[in-house]
Amino acid sequence: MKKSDSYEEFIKGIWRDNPVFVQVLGMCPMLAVTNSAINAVAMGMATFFVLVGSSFLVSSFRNWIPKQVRISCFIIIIATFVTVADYTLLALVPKVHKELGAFIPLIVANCMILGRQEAFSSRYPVRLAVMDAIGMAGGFLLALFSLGAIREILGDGALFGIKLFGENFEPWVIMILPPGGFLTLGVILLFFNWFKFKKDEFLAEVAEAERGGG
Amino acid sequence: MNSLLTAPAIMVGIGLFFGAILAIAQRFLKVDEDPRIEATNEMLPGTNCGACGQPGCLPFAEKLVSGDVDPGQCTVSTDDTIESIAEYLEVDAGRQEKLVARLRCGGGGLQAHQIAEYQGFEGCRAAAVVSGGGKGCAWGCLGLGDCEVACTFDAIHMNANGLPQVDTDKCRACPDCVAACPRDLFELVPIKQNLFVQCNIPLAGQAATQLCSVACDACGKCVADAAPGLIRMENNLPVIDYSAGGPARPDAVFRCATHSIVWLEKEQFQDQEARPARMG
Amino acid sequence: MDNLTWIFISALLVNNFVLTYFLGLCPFLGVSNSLETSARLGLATTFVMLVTAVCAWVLNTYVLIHAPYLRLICFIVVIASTVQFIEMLIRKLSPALFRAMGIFLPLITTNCAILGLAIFATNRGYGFVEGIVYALGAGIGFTLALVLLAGLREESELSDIPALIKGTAMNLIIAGILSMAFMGFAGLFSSA
Amino acid sequence: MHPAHHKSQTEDLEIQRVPFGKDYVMPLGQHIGVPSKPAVVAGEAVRRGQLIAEPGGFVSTALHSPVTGTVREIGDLRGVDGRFAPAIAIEADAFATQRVEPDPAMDWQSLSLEEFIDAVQMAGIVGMGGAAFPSHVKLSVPDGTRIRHLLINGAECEPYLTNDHRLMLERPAALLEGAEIVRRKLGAEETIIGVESNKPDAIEILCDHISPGQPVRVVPLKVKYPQGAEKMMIKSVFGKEVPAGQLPRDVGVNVNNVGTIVAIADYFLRGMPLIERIVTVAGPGVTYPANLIVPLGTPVRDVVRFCGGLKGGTREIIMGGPMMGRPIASLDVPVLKGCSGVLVFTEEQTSRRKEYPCIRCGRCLEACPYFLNPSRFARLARARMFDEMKAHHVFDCVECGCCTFACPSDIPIVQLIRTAKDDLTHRKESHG
Amino acid sequence: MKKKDPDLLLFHAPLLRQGMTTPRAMRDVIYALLPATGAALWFFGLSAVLVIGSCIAGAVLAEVTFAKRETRGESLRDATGVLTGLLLGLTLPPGLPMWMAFLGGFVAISLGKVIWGGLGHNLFNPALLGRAFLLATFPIAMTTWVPAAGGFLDVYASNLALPFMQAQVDGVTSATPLGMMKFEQEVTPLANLVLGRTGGSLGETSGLLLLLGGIYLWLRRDLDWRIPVSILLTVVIFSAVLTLFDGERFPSPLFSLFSGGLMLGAIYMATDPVTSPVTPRGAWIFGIGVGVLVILIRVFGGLPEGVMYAILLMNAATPLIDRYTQPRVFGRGVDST
Amino acid sequence: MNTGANAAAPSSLRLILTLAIAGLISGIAIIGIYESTLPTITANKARELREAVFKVLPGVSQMQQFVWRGDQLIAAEDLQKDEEAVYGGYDENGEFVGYAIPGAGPGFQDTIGLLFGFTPEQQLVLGMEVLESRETPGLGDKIYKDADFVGSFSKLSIDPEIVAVKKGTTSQPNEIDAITGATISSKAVVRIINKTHSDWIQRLPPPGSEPPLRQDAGDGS
Repeated sequence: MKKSDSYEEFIKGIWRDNPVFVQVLGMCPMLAVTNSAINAVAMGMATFFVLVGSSFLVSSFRNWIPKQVRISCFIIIIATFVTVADYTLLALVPKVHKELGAFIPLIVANCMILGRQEAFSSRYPVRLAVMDAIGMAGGFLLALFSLGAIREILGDGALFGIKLFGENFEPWVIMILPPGGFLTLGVILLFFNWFKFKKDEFLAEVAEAERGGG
Repeated sequence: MNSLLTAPAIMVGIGLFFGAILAIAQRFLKVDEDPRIEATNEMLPGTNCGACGQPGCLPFAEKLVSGDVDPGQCTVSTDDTIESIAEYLEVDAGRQEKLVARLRCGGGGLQAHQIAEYQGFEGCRAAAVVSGGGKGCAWGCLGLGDCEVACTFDAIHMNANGLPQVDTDKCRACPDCVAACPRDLFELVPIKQNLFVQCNIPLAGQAATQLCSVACDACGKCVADAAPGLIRMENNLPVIDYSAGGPARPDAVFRCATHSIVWLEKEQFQDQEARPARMG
Repeated sequence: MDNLTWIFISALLVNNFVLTYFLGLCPFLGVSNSLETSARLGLATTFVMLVTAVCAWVLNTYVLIHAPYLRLICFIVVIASTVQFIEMLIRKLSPALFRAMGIFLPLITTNCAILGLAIFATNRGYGFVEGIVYALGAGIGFTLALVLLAGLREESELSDIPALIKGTAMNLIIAGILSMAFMGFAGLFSSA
Repeated sequence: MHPAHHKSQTEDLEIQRVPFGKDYVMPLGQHIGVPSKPAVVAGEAVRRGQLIAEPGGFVSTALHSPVTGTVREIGDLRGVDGRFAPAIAIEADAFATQRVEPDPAMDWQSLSLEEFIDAVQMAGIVGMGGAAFPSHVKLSVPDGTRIRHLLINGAECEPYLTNDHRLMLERPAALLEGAEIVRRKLGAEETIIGVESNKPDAIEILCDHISPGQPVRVVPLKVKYPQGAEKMMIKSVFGKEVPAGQLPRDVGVNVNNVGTIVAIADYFLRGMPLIERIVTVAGPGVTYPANLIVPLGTPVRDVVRFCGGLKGGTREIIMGGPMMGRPIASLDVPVLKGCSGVLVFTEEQTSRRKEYPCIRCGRCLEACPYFLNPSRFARLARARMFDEMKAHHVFDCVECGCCTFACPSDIPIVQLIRTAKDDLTHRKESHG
Repeated sequence: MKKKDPDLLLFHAPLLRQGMTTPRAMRDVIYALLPATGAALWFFGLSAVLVIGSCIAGAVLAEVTFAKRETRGESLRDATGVLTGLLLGLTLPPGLPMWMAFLGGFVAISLGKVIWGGLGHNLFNPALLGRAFLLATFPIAMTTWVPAAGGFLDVYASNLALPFMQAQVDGVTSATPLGMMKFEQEVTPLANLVLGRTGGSLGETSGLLLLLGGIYLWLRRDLDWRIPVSILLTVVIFSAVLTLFDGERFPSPLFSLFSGGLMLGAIYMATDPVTSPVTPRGAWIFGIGVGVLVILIRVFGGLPEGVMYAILLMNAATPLIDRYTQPRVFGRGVDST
Repeated sequence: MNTGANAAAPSSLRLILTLAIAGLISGIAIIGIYESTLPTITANKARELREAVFKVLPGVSQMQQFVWRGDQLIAAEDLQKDEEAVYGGYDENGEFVGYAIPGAGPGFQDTIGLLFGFTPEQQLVLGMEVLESRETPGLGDKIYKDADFVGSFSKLSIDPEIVAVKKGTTSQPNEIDAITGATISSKAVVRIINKTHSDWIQRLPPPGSEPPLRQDAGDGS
């Protein structure tokens, strides 16, 4: 039983309650750093690290933190992890860090992270909290990657810097620019809606058929 | 390295400083407002539908905290939510009888006559302002779906006969459809009350049945067949009063020639087949 | 062009916080459904940005010079506490002002636009006056974008936007179009 | 706004009298306000001109039998608006002479103002321009308000209609007599008769009949729609706007339709209460267009039959003018006090052009005589944001139809506005 | 015996209508654009046909693809898709690859119209939206100006670039008068500007023909004269003031008036009723706003031309303008005395 | 951050202490990561700077930082706040080649930061490297992606200043081709160099009297 529970927590973040596509959280880094796949993945990994780490800590200490100062404590914990991530990236991959610029520190303000602490980690045991964090962060990473990949493929004709269409490809510059971020995410959400709509329609048809048969 | 000391020192300093400032501020700048109002409001669904009789969820929360209303009066929340609100406020949930919206008309396109053709904006109220929309019966359902649009909970759908079918599971008994109907045909009644008059024509006899084949012709048979005092005639229509009379039984509807009084086991108009919505 | 003017115009139009830096998107997408609310939110944000600029300058000058690695954590804790303190102060002193903009203050504090402002101002090494001008430009720019979006959204409430696209998807696309229109400001006053 | 006039069909036709038929229906609520109270019972014999219903309150008038005959029924009968409403049905006596036996002419000069107003109420006189607002209410001026001008509305700006025009041509003396009565009673300094300048013959004949020294002025007005709307006419004649929510009397003017003034003259000089009116029957669907004197309560069916019946392809019959009139659902509805025309339209006029979305071209804004924003109203009404419409002063709209006329996208703006108004008033009631 | 009554129709008054219809208004705009389109053909030959044709094809394809099944035919008949495609085509450089023009038309309709709910609901001008998209997407191709064609049948090689591939620019490129003004401080003779003998977008070169079409529209009452008049006046006054300060640095009023897409934008794009304010006062504010932004961007901004951005920005402000310029209602704000 | 301390169960002291402890732990964690990554980060930065300097000053293999401090240019390792620095480049033999001067200013989109090599003796710009820019991809970013443009900053006369002209019309030694379609960005680069140059030209010692390379600053790290 226990196992399927944590699996459930994991999968819901990836797909059903995807923080970006379904809950529409964490928009700022989502749009700001996804002009290339590598940046998106780096950002996703950093967020992953921060979310999982802070969820672990918050969940571990959840009974010790007084309710009144819990948010302050969460923020201090998150900010610490972010600083750690910031310096690690700066030391290991200075080029990527330069591209991401100020957006690494801004992970602190990602409402998804604080939201998970408040809604989940501070209430559930460590194991579930970590699974939930992995799921959510994984979903976030997935969303970042898909957006980054789309924007890089169209905007630069490349993926992870590897040219896909040869030298003569005309890049769609707008994809790398800010409007492209908004538009691409808007269109992706549109497809999500469309998918949901088709699914509902299909389910309704099935239900109708069942009722007709019975 | 002295930075090994400065960092924790600064952090502790900041923590102490702002912790202290905020603690002092809490004490001296506190504004008296019951925090339970906010907490309760957060638990409520936030649809601001008004089904509880309050203008919105926040006023409802205020009344909840002051004890003027029961959590159960929120018809939108799930049982769980109501329980948790009741638990939080330490009051009785006070669950209400489930109400649903019922239509006091059974005259769809097949039953009621159309005397003129309406053309214009598709909507009941819009049609009603153009000489009554051309429906022969001036009291009946116009069938253009204002209620369907007004329903917040997607509980009303127009059936093929041009009558609104209320999904009793989804219906939260908010007054949206009641307000939307230009002919005031919707009534919120307890779902357990099976006996229902599906007509609104104050005319009697042929004058009524000329307009619509399922009109009440005010013959009074239902009054005679029902438990004494349960049904009385008023304005050429039967009025059912559960509090006044004996138990309601399906007997009352058996002799109704026009099926204008019905015994509802489930939703209204469920047995209607799909047929053309309007006739000339 | 004067340096201060350029800082102001740049933050206001050319590098609008919302439309080119993607900062403060949560309130931008969430609270922009009514014109009045967004105008008040914009006002409150501008105010918090000014407070932030002051805080950031104080921290940079007196604290972070000794411990640069505490930048992030100091910013977030100090700004949040200060704003919370001001919120309580306003609530006590002027309930009217509190209702008009105070209720937005906690919402704004943890907003990335605020933190972004502090970090950008530090990265660029702005002094006190520059920081204030930068905050003013960013705040007004945020308000401008918010009010424009709210106007467009209120108007589009009356349109037959297909059900599929209504909601966040539409807001994002409107934001994208706005961002596209703001590209026209690129290079403004930089060449003169 | 300059819609085509379409008046040539009937403007040269003399007023004729419709012969009496069999069935007459007098709804108790054919004026704005409280319905009248029946003063007869079913089966009772009534004489033409006899009082059959008393006013139900102050904003209400009396009803008189249009024919000599028997009260067949008092009950719910279908009215012009398609709904059922209490009415008195009278069956005419086929052998009666149907002569009005006039009360001896009253000495109107000796009546006090209150007595005069009561008399107007008991004569059943209402505004004959279409609104059917009880005239005595309009004539009752509260203390402290002084009426300086009596403005008589002879503009008749609606296309097709010529009944007022014919009335001015054929009964100028009665009009001037009535005007004098009302002016004296109100204590107004001057009577002004406003006539659109496309009726030069009416202007000329009225000027000829003014006796020297009489304080009457005939003012030719620009031809435009809606010149005949009260407040528009005041603006044209006096150049000032009546503030919203106020009445003409607040700017010292009393406005009455020519038909109303003649009805007052008929009552005080000839003793005949309001039991008939002049109706223009026109439109492309009617065989012989005419201007008719029609007893109130006459079914449209009888009126149309007198005019040679309907041509093939008839689609829509409108009571009133083509801009503001109401379509009727059945030929059995009666002609009422406020009915100035019966217009019959065929397929050609009614085959609706396709409705396009609003492109916000602003033509309706230019057309609206009240400077409202109809395009916004239409959009708001579709989104069911009625409260917002109220904030935009939807209740200042008089439903003149200019916006819909001007709309290139064929949006039924007036209908949407009326829907919204209906919803707003309805909801106000239901919330107590 | 009673004859059967006709089935009466209930249709709300007024029954009378004036003659103008929305599709006719749209067609009028197309007619008014014909002279300018002709000029485009004259100057740029077959290339103009290819570019404009691709735009229209893209626009119409988007209309058909996204229209609801039942209204598919109608949205084509009201000619708005064609109009958008044509307007977009006229704003594009003659050497633009056809696939880009096609994409522009498609985006213009789908992003500019369909997602808003179709005709009448969009808040931004679709043609300009398409152009802004193209300019942001393909900045180089969109700012590569080729000189007028030699013969009518000559086609720029760049027109025929394969989809998704770069255009090979053949021969020399010229610059637009605005570009030359901005970057080289070279002023183009006025006569050339008026007649259209300059580099530039297909339809924007000849100010005279555009003005002619505008007058036609004004005579047909299809256009709110306040908008073009206020835009052009603002541009003239603003640039005159600037010239007084420094005649060397700032362009003359007449140059501002006839260069770039100002005429096309002011007469055909800004006046799009759907995306401009409906109130008369709003129209003035809108026009002045566009005028000021045009000069601001042209003179102080980084781009040589700003008409498109100016109009799009004012489109964004239109709901606000409309809201605060509601006309004074009859009888409100007057005294009874 | 609503701490909502209305139900005052725990004492204020406990709240403050919790925050203080959290701050303490966090401070220790942060200082830990900072200290452990600092050497790598510093080395990265120095390497980057060195590479950039070597790029804009061809033939240079050693560098030294000069700081404008107290109205004079002195060779110094450290850099205080509000101080500006240039880098002197020396060839293998320790002979002075030129200065690498960093400059920044508004570009088309945002601030452009760059470094250029300059030899005071000949008044020539020897090379240019863009360090920081957010110029439009595909257009403005050619100021560092376009090899022709970057290459045109070698042996470019800066007397009296550099002028960007339309492509293909260079005739003077102080003229360079602007990038087609990115004129603003090109001109911004030129303007930044000109401005930085005019700022520094007064501060630099007269040609020929450059301070010699200090032995301990050999590799510039």
